[in-house]
Amino acid sequence: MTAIEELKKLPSREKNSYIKEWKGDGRNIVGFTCHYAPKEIFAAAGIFPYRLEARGTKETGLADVYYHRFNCTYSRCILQEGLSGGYAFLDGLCFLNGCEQIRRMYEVWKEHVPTTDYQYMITVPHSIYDEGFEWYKEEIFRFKEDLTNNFATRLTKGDLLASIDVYNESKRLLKELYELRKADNPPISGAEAMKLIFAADIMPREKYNALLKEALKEIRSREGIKDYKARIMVGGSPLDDTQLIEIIESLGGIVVTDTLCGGSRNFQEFIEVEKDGDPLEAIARCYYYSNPCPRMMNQFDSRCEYTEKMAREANVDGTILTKIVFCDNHAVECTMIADELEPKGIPVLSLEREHMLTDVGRVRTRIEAFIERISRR
Amino acid sequence: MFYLGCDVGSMTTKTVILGNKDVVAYDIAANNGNLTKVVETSVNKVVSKAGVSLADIDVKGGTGMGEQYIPFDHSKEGIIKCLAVAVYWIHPHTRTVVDIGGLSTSVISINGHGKVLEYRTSDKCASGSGFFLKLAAQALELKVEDLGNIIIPCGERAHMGTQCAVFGESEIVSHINDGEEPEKIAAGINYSLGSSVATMINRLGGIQDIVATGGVAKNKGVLRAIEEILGMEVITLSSIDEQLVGALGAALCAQQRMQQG
Amino acid sequence: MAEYSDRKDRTITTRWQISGDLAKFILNQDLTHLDDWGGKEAVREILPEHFQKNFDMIQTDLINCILEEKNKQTAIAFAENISKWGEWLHEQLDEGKKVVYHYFIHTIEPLLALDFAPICFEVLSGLTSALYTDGCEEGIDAIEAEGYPDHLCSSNKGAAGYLLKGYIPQPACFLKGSAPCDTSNRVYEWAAHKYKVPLIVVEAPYYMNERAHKFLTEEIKRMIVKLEKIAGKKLDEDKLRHYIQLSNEAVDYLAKIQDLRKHVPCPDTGWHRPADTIFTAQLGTPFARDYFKALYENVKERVDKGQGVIPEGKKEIRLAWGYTWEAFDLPFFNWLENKHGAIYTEDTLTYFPMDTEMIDTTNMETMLAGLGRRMMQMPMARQVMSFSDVWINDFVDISRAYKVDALAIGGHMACKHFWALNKLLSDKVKEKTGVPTLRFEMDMMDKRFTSPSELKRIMDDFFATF
Amino acid sequence: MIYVGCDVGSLSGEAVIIEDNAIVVHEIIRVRPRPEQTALEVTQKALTKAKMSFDDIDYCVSTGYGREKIPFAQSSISEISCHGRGAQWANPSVRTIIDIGGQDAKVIKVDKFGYMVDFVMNDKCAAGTGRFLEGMAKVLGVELEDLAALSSGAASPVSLTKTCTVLSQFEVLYMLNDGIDRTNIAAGINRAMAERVSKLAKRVGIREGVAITGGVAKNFAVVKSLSEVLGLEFVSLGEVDPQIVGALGAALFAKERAEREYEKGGIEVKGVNKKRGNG
Repeated sequence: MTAIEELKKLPSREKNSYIKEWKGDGRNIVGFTCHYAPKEIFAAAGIFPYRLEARGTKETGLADVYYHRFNCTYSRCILQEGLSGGYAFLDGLCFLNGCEQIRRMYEVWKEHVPTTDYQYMITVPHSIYDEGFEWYKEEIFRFKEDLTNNFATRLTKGDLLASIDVYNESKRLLKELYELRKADNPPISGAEAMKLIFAADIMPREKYNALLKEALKEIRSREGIKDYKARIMVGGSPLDDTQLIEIIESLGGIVVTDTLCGGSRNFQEFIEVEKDGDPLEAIARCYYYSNPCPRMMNQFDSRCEYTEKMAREANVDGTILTKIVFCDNHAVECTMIADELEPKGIPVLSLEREHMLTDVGRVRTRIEAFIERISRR
Repeated sequence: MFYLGCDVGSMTTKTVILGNKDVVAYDIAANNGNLTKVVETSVNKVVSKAGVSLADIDVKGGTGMGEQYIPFDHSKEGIIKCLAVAVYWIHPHTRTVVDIGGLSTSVISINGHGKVLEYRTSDKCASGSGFFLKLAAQALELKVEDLGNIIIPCGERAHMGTQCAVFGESEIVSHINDGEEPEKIAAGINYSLGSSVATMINRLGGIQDIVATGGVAKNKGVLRAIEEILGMEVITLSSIDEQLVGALGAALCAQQRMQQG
Repeated sequence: MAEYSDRKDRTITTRWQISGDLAKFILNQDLTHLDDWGGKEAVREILPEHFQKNFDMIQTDLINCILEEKNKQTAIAFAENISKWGEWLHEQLDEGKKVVYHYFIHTIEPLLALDFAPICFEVLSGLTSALYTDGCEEGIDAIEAEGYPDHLCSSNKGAAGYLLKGYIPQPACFLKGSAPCDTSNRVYEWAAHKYKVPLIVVEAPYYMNERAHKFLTEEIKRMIVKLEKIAGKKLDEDKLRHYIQLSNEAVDYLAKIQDLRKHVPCPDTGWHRPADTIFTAQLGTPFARDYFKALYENVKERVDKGQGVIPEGKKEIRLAWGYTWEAFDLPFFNWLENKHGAIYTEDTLTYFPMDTEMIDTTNMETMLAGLGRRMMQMPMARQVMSFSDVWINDFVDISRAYKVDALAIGGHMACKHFWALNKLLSDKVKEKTGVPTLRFEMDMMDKRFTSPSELKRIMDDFFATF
Repeated sequence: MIYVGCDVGSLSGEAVIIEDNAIVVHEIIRVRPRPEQTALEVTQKALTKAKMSFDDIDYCVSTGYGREKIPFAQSSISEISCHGRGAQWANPSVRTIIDIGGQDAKVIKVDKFGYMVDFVMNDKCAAGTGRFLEGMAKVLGVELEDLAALSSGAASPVSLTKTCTVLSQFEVLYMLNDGIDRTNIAAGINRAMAERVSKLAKRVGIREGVAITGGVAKNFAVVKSLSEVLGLEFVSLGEVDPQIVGALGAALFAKERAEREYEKGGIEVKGVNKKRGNG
């Protein structure tokens, strides 16, 4: 099996052999929910950080007992996976107060998902400033203590530095992948690329880096995709499934970049530890200051710039910003961004959806029309 | 001694006449046009069936969201209480009542004396209601009654993402267009409705001895789905039409009031 | 008669001011000759011309409600302080003071001490929705027409819409505590961006411990520095002390009232709860103090006479509101009392824990520390911004302390954090106190979501089971 | 050359046949269970009316909700582009199109060539769509097209509190039972419809030259209150039936594509039985 094939099958938990392997060796897997979870620390402590996803979750019946129809289907699907045993393999779970719906899951999960013995919540301030950083830093320090105590692992400065290197390496490789996608004739479709990207957060990183490096070789050797009608960037609410991207590409678009939390926002800045600097602090600094999530206040301009930058660099014809119904953060963000970008000549389709795409017909119509709109320029 | 109970629901009006022991006559009428007329006709039907005249019946109870359209004097009772009282009267072991009606679903937990402990009613949206089944049946060109008899194991059912009465319909149509067999779609519809009801039941919690009432309780497909998910039996009251329970309760409550004076 | 501004950007506040005076006027009339108050025209005739337009906007039931004997006294206090506040605000604006729109979990003593004209953003929607037939729907529709989603909180949507419409003054800045919710954070960010003014964020930490309190106190200091820059002046200690004393008095009355509500029969009527929130957002103003004082005296009097607020001979059903009240139909609470004998003991939105301590005004440090502590205790902030245990414990304490028969949990559509927790809350309360809960969907300030008549039907069904 | 546009919506299906840039005939039918049925029937009807057969068609473009299921169409285009194109052809001054379809309400902006430059659609709810009016008409016991007439001269239109299309029906049922005059209810319904659509319209920002298309455009009461709410006059589509604008647009695209394929020297265009490209 080629590296690409191996990475592409990963997103399905059942097919993810690394989970079994890792557990088989008696090692721990700890889940996490959002951008501000310091993966490097997990890894340095010999723990495999697994980003919670709900790929292909079709029902939310179990979750709806606790959550409500006014909660977004992303959080409900994640909870559904937890309640239905999809995450029984987790030894622990690190929550963050990322948004209203996810932060509350800490409580519900604790009460009703018995398989997870260890839970921790890292709290992140809602704006970016030095005193806020001090708070977050302390949270990270405390988490590191708690995590290592709980799993009785030691964690040296060396471990951290090594872990940081591994993660920086992935960032370099992912950047390279995004570079390739910028070509006029991208050697890889958005859907395929997305699968490779998703794989990063659901398998051990060393192995991932090795596979991705190999995959990149293969991709570079391909000849590019020519017959597309429009280059498209996607952004907005969490997306952990390629279904939407497949729809876009089945309608003649090609997704060449994104501003997704699980996508490009993952690897913008490298963690740099100054000589005899504290690696923990460096980690905290990178997560806190880099690339704000829409939950962060007074950061709209920087998010807007980032969105425009990504769009320009990949020379897109249009941007599709999706908002999951009842996702306040992204719903407002999408509308505000659209108002900024349209006048700058970047067409935006702001598309409401559910996490598990229902009523695909209507979604297709909107996307098709949008592609018809932008492909004529 | 006769007692009359009338339950003016969202889609149908149910009337029963209760003798000393059991129901002696009943009627179920669709709510078309003027509700006051609907009620009148329905009531006239049952009294003549029972061979009495409305004047002879001095105890009359009314309930349902259209209760205000009952044109004669009667004692008003909340639908939740009516359901609890009636189910307890027929089947005292009941601890949980699930009423799936035209527009809304209620889950009621009752104690050993038929008193309501706690309940939840479905939230204001026509999804997951009898109305949804009605539209779905239309889209499949089936009778609602037949829709319920279609039961097939999971894995083979078509998946229904939405229960919005309107978009649900279009999802059904796109299933049809994708060449999905009507049976599988129908089973998918029953299942998705059943699972949303099961969710409501779980939401209330502390469930045992479930009795299902209301028009949708006639849909075996939905009931099987609920059982499949809850892993426990859901029974219906053999001695009375599922739809009449509310009306019966209204009669019983009126009777109680009279006895209490 | 007072001079009413006809400036467009004072549309809303002037409307309140007039309504306040109007209510006072009516309440001071002898209307005994008008047997049935449904005859709105009859009263319309005795009204001075300048009241009539406003009068036609007001919910008829609301006037029916305040004309009931048990409500008159506090209704006057409410009306009076609303109109005084409006008058005061307009004076401030005339003196060229800068408008700060603040979130309702802030106590505004520092803003007052820095000579700002503070307006609580959420109250703009809440009070308007409470007083008028069309509620704050015009504002809500305006912001939704801009493409912003309907699942945002109506308390923010209404006010944001009024900004768009130009019905309220242009802001100098927005002041936003980061907790409890994303919805409000996003709307404030939108507004600050749209009107190109600073958004001052006060980070409310996730914990309820000393570490959090220290941080929050520091945050308040930082907030003051930012505010000083905008105000172009330094914060004066004595001025701050003056306003904090006012808010201390108010909070003291508030706490006393909460305590008195434990009496059986309950001496306090339900429509006060939404009204309270209007004034907890004004703590530091004399108007808040005067309102709560009047409320206290009214309630105390009933306690001394051993009176309740429900009709003679009715059995008292003691309700606690699990989460929020609704604002769009205040008479609804009156209806609950009269029809079902159901009284509104407490809720977790206006609930100040009994141990709420007074702010120590010894020096700047103690005052800021006190402001920090109070902000953590502010209604809703306290329960919602942290882990659920605080909230659950409040539920349990309330259920016990107020001898509650049932919890009516009216879930506000926009409160995603509540919906994520609703089952856990009712389960815990049931488990710990055995109190049953009624949960239903509504929108606190948009009656188009769950209409008053629906609300009443829900209640009728509920009490039928008692 | 004969070009056909076929629009299969969720409520009705339309076919338009054009020749030399002029409409030959058009047909409208209620949808059948399967879109290909609807397409086949409505197109057949149109052809018969025009005394033609399928073999006469040079190029056919399908659009609407069932567009991808039409076997005899060479390609499909979204109804959004088609409505823009059709309306602008019917009246060159058109720059904004409000189309109210069965379960979608759309507002479409076009450039001076009739190409869509922006659009919005109702998202998670069917409120403010043809369904809404249809349901309401049913409850009032009138035909959809009579709803407008019924509402004329209403003294005090009712206000509908529910947004859910289904729940509103029951709200109306109860209004009827409370003896509220049907005229006022009908007027309230049309008003509610107009307000829901106008929310959408305000979102894209309306430009001069606004046309209204789709079946609902025939409800003059909705149109009237919509133009009141938006504060503008709609431009006329002349002879063109507002309900066929989507199909018309499709036919125009068919012409354009056929001609493009000539230039490419591609397939000779008697194309009905050719396999469909992906547009």
